[in-house]
Amino acid sequence: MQGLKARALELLNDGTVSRVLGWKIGENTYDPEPAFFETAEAMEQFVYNNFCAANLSKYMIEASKLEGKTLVCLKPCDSYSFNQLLAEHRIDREKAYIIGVGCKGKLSIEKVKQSGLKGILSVTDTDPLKVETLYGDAEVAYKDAMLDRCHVCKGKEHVVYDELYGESEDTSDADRFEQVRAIEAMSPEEKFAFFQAELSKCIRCNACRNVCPACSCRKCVFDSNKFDSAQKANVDSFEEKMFHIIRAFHVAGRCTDCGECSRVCPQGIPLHLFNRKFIKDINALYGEYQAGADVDAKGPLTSFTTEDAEPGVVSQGGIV
Amino acid sequence: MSVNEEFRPKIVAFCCNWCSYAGADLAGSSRLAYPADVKIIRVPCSCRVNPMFILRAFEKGADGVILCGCHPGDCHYSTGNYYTRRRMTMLFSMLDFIGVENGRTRVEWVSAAEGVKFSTTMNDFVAKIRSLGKNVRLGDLRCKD
Amino acid sequence: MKKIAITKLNDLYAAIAQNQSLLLPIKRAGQTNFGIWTEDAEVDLQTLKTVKSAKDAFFPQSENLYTCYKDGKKISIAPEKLQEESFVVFGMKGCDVRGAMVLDKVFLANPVDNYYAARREHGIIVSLACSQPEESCFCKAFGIDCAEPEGDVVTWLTADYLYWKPVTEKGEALTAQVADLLEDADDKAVSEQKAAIAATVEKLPYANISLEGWNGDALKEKFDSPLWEQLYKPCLACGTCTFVCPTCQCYDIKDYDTGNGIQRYRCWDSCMYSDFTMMAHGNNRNSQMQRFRQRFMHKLVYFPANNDGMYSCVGCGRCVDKCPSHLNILKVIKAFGKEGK
Amino acid sequence: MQRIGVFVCHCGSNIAATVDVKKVVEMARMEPGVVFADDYQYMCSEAGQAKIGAAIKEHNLTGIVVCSCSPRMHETTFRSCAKRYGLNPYMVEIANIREHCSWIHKDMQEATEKAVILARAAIAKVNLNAPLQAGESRVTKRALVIGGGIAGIQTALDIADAGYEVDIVEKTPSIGGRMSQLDKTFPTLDCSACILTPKMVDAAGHEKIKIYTYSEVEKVSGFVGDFTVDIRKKARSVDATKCTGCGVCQEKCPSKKTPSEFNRGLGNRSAIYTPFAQAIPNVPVIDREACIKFKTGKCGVCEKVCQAGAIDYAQQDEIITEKYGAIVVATGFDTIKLDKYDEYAYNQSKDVITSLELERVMNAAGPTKGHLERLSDGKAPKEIVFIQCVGSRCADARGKGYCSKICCMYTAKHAMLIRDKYPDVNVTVFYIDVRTPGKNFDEFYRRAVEEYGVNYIKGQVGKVAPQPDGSLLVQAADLLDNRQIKMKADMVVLATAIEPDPSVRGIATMLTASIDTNNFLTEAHPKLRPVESPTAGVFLSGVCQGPKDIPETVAQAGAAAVKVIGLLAKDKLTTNPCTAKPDELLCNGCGNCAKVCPYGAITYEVRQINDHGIREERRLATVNNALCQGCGACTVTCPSGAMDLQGFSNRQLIAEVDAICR
Repeated sequence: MQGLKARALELLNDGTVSRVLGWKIGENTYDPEPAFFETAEAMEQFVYNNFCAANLSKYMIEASKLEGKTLVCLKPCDSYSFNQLLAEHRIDREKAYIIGVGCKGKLSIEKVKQSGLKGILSVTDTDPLKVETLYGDAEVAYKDAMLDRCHVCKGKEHVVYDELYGESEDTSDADRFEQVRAIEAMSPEEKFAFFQAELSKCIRCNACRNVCPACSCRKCVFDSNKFDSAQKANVDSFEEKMFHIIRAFHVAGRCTDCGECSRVCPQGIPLHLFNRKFIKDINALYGEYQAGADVDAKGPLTSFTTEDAEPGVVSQGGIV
Repeated sequence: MSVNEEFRPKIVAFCCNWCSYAGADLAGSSRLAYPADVKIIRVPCSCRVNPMFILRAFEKGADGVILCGCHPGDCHYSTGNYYTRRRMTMLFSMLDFIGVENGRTRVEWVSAAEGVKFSTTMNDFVAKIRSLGKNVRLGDLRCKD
Repeated sequence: MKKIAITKLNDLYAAIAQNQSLLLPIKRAGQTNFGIWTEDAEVDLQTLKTVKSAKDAFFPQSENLYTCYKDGKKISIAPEKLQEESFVVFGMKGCDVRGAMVLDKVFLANPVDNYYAARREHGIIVSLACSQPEESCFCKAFGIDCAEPEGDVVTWLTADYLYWKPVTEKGEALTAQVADLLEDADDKAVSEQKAAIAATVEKLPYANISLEGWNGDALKEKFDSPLWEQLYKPCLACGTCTFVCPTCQCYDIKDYDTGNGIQRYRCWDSCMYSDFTMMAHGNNRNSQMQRFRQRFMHKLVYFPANNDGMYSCVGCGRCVDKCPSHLNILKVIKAFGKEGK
Repeated sequence: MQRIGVFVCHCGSNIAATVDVKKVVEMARMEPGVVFADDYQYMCSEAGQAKIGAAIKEHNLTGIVVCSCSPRMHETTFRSCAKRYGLNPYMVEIANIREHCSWIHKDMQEATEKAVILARAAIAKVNLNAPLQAGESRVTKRALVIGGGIAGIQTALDIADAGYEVDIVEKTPSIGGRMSQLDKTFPTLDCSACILTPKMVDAAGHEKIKIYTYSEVEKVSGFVGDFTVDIRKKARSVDATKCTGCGVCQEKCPSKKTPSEFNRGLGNRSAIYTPFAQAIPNVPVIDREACIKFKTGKCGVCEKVCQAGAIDYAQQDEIITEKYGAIVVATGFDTIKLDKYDEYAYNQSKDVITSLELERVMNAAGPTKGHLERLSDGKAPKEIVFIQCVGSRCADARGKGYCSKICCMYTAKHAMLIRDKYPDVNVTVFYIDVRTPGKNFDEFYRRAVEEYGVNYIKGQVGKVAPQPDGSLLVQAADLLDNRQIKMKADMVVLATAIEPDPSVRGIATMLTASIDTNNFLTEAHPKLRPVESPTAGVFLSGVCQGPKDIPETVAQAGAAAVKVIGLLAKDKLTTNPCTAKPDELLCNGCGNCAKVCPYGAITYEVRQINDHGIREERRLATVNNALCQGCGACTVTCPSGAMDLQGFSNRQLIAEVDAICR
């Protein structure tokens, strides 16, 4: 971390970049916040630890409007989001200086809490995590505290960067589509009950949307009057369904599966399932596709072949 | 609704202007009947149909939504229905994924010459929706009273 | 002081629910939120903080105000029925109960909000002491005693018993309804728990955070501080903090076309949203910095200015736990503290 | 708020017999925005339109809904009507209560309820309509005709005679098409070449006509009035400016084993060839697949014998880019493949031939020099069987559902000609029906039966079996006498179904012209606009639109020419105003809309904008209204809803959905 900080400072000081987009030390190890640093003094608060989970690529939309280059720290999976934003002209490559930072799987304080620990006073980002709580000390294995998305890691390679710093590790140890398959295997009634229970928790806080690098619309369709769809009321279960289906549809073929939506949901809704279902379908029907892997790739929903499957495939045994 | 009363579904059919709407016209001029439950909305091309329109129909009380366009390869705009095909496959798959009965939505390609197909398609679709019954999984309860 | 064995809690819920609806923390799909009790509900009193506060009980996330019906070209209006039956909110923590009092300042002041007032009138609060406060709790800073919360009935949960103490007339009446299930108890176990809680609270990292400088008179210096420009940056402009907050009370009024008429409803809104208070000319706060600043200025400056110094934060710490960017009111308070203002 | 008038048409009894029009009027009055509603016998009539006009004036209407027949029928009528009375034509919506309602429902209550809902949807839509202004685009005064058969030639001549430039693109080395392969024509029995050749010469000599033979349309962009077309002029390997057409090269060419396309493969041609003697241009091409020089590098005989020095082995394909105001498709037909008709033994016996092959056999310039003989052994046939409807009027997927229209007549012609020239030959025709509607057609057929003694049997042939003695055993059913027939024949002629030339699919795709399931190009209206494609600026001539004989083809060719002339006579065209329109405050500039636009109508530019006080430069989508055809593909790709389609806007369509689901 010190080396990364020093390098960033060097680039800031020699004028290569006008600011650094990274993480600022929080109240504790586990709550670093995304931050812009413009001075050496500010850089004192720069931190990069295993709790730095936030995908910073979306902040580059605003940073691209600023004078000078922004040094941005991207983890391997974040670099896919960056590329996708680049492909959609939402950010300016010339305005970014990318340090591809090493990632060995990111930790989540929620996961630590789910292990039953309460009143956490401090925690380390080591393996195992040493946790000090109001009600006693404990240890949690690194893998157990890792974000769900890191168990289906896209790999340790950055798809775009100017320079690399630190080692990465492919932390995948689970089948990316296992949950999707489990739901596909359910009866319609079970599926409906599952999603009804999950989506009824939704409070329409829009955290999933606002954190999503693919949801980069200046004005979301759910905030505009274009479709009479600007609803904030969760009076009826339909609204959540509409919101999440359309959101998933709008990012279909564009979602890099960065997992930020599920990470930030205050109600713990496994929102990535929607996106991953689309990814699985796209892979099955239109060929393997990873959004953000190639800036020049044609998106699966903005291209076609004359031999594509008919929509009826869904009712004829589903897409497998 | 009393049990004796026959279930009359609300069905929205989006038809592209060049093929399917004309196919529906041909069904009409050939006097090929299909249930009055089907109401047609004319769109220039099937690719004009936004998934939001389909969800909107369900929200407001539709029991089934069918989308008809030119046969792949015959699109008046040459490629519109190819996009439709991918989009709707994705949408239908998602509806299936969240537990909506998958017969409630359908895409059929009906040419201007296929009045018979239009009529049989609609008869078949209405029968399917009647067998599925009222849409309860994808509707806004506020619209149900 | 009464008590009931925790093995019999279901009987207690059933008895309460027999006479009125009962809201309490229920775990569904892995998360605990207030919900209406049913036989098969998974009641969860162990989770300290429900994701959403108990605010919905009195000020639902969305509620109908009235309905317009159309008959030909004639339009008739049917007002929404106000709450008429009593209901019980069980398991509210001290912070949430205080949250309701903050809302009272807004909705019960003239002009009185009838919808809210009816719910407050018919709602019976059975509060629950926080046996195990957590690190993000700082209710003490707002003078709240989580060991003995306010409410119509106050309860304490120990390993074996739920201790029950009616405080108000409403509380006494509810106690009478379930008297058969309750047995008399002494204060000993409760006193012990209270002492233990007090000791834990002292160890909480933010329990004694200083609010010095935050008051109704601080408008000018705080508003123009350059700190906001740094603080807001990571804000995603989502509404998580406002929607989990027990005191945020901003709402929007909208119309829903049911096909047979129009339902006019109100729903929570968030000052973090870009379309909040959007008007024809645009928005009076058109940058996220301004929106971000608004939320904290409102809680710590404008609200006390209008309500005899009462903050509209109760230190529940939900926003601290839930902010996707790890931003929160504590960081704001501390940032200004560092500046010595 | 709109002031809407609703006009419910009885359509005589077409609507009123099934729909309670008064009830529709009454219910329409209840709808928001409606200030006037009335019904009338025939809204499309002059009196009906006057009624609409009077209401527009009297009630200050801002929009109208006509509940009538399909908008495909009379939308234009009512839009013009509105315009005449001072209302923007795009403030008109049609509720289709005839084709979609009264004609398909029997129960009056049910049909009325549905008509009310359809009216409601149209009213909901028109409430959100906005006046649209058609733009203008220029007209290039030049036409392109794709296909150089009789249809294309006639269309080109008519256009050229009116004084407009016209180019013909023909994919084979000569113009002339199918008609040039025919021997005689019915019902007059005049020689096909005698009436076609002068037209070919006229076309070739016309100062306004340019002919590109051995050429294909490669790419089409643009739109009505302003098409840009790339024509690939395939390398002929012969310099047309030098060639004198002497024919020595063809005589001397050592490679003479290539089946002649012109003779339907019944004879051979040389590698350097003109398809037939009267070919225009009379300039040979080298078939590079067959040419020894091209295959082995050795030979070069043609180059040596050509005194004009016209042979050019190095010639390359050439791409010619030209602008046109109108395009006529005249791609004609071919006979279907008979692979799926094994029962007729077409692939097993040389003596089973198609009617088009018989034309070549009967023709003096054909493979048998006009002598009727069996192709297997050259013997004169004594017994000839004609089988009708081979692949036409076919119920299964092997053939075509339609009637090929020309077979009954050409079979009568063939039968008559054979009986006339070879009175000793027995001719039997197996038919399903004999269809002879046309001037002098039935008389012609009756002469074949009555004067020439052709034996017509109503019945389907089940099998043609080649026998060891070289004859063909024909098994058939006589449906009138209800008996099985087994007869020996020396030759069997199949009246093979015709289908659009396969090249039409690619051409239709390039032109974005719609095509039906049989690959016939779709007309804009089957009765009222039969020579126009629904794609503006594209016209149809000849069999590419549907089966037809020569006089019909020529008539349609003339009609298409008139339409083209009508278009080219204009200096400016008004464009469809129902185009995509981006909201600059919502546009992300992400580029996805352009990816799905089939017309390349969307581009991006960086513009300064003021978004509620926020001033910044943004990359924004821009739609070229002249290119946009209004499909709406972009609108769904746009996640923010910035891209909308005028006339079919998101809110309009949602309003229709809502009105229907209410």
